[in-house]
Amino acid sequence: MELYNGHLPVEEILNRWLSEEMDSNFGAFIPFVGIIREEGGIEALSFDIYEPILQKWFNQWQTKANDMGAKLRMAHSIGDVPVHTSSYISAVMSPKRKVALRLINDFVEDFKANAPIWKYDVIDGKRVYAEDRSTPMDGAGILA
Amino acid sequence: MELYNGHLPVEEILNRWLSEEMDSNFGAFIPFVGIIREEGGIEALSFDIYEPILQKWFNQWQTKANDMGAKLRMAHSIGDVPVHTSSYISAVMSPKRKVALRLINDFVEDFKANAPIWKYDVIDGKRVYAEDRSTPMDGAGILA
Amino acid sequence: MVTVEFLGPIGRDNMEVEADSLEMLSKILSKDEEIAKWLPKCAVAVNDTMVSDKNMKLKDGDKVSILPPVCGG
Amino acid sequence: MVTVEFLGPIGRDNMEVEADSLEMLSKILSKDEEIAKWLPKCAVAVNDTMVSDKNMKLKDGDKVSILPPVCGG
Repeated sequence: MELYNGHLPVEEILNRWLSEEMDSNFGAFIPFVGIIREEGGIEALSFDIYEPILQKWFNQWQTKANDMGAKLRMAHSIGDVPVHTSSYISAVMSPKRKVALRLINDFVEDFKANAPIWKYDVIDGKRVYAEDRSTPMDGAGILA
Repeated sequence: MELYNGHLPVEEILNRWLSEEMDSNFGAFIPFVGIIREEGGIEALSFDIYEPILQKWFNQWQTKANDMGAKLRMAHSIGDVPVHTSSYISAVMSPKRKVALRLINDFVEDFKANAPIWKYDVIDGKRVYAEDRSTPMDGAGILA
Repeated sequence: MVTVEFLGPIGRDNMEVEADSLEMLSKILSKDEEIAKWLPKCAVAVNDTMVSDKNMKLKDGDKVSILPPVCGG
Repeated sequence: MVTVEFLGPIGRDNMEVEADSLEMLSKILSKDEEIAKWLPKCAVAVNDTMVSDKNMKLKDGDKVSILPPVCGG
């Protein structure tokens, strides 16, 4: 798992991941690249990350993937990420394509629902919590 | 759609596709990289392609993707492709992740079932049709 | 006269055949023992368009492609 | 004494609280009007491990993290 301040160096990351895995006898390599869309007048998105829990969440997923003979990688930005650059890359690798095709979907969806990362719109330099697009984590409301 | 003699220049292809699409306001970019696995004593796989029908098949998929606000790209090798190199890359791009996540699965599965491409194992320099791993196309048996 | 081409691993040269429908073509090709073995698992295209209607008529100059089981990727 | 930290957008400083269970902590936090609004949509971790058992006991030195709705990617 790799965290970066600011937008991700997408090409460097993908090329490195690929070159490190070409000889691992994986038949399928599926990256997911998240790109900041220009909408709602934002100039960037900004992210807070709570790393200790994110690392645990990722390690659990890596164990699950390894049990299926697959492997996961992930990179995310901290702080401001301008539109048309990337804040998030994950990738799955497996010997056969079906595991990888199912895993990339499940991994990205659970990431969206349970990774401890908070998103803000950056408008005129001001950070605005994107609550309308945020999802209560599993177990939310326990102290209500 | 891009066809290459021999293995694919994966990094060059992915970097070009990415740089061409970063400003298209797609929020999700999902490539699928197929890598030749070392198994069954093969030194390479080899491919025959019937381009006219492959192009039609791809164009139909591109239309379907465009109707969903998404876009597809694909590259494939012709001839011999050594183990641990790549013979196939496809990618889907869409504004939101869910369309791309569904599309990459459907596109790759239909590619496997209906793209007019024939695979051969290369063992001691000899091409052996991989019939056990090949799938009759939709409509097979019409002349039986 | 239609041209029949055998794609991928079949390994047979093109054939010129007098046939005015897929049905007639099927009868002719089935007489060739080796080709007959391929037909149950092969799809067919006419002038580079996949076809699925058995009763399809053929006209002079048409090209019929025989496509064995595929495996891209 | 447990330490309560408010993550992401809540924007409140850490609090030291006398509480020996999540239930007791809930009562204390609910008295703060602003925090009370966040609680229904926040998940909770104790010492960096997500928890889901309301009756969980707390001991001195525990760290309780309050996690608002998330949106990675």
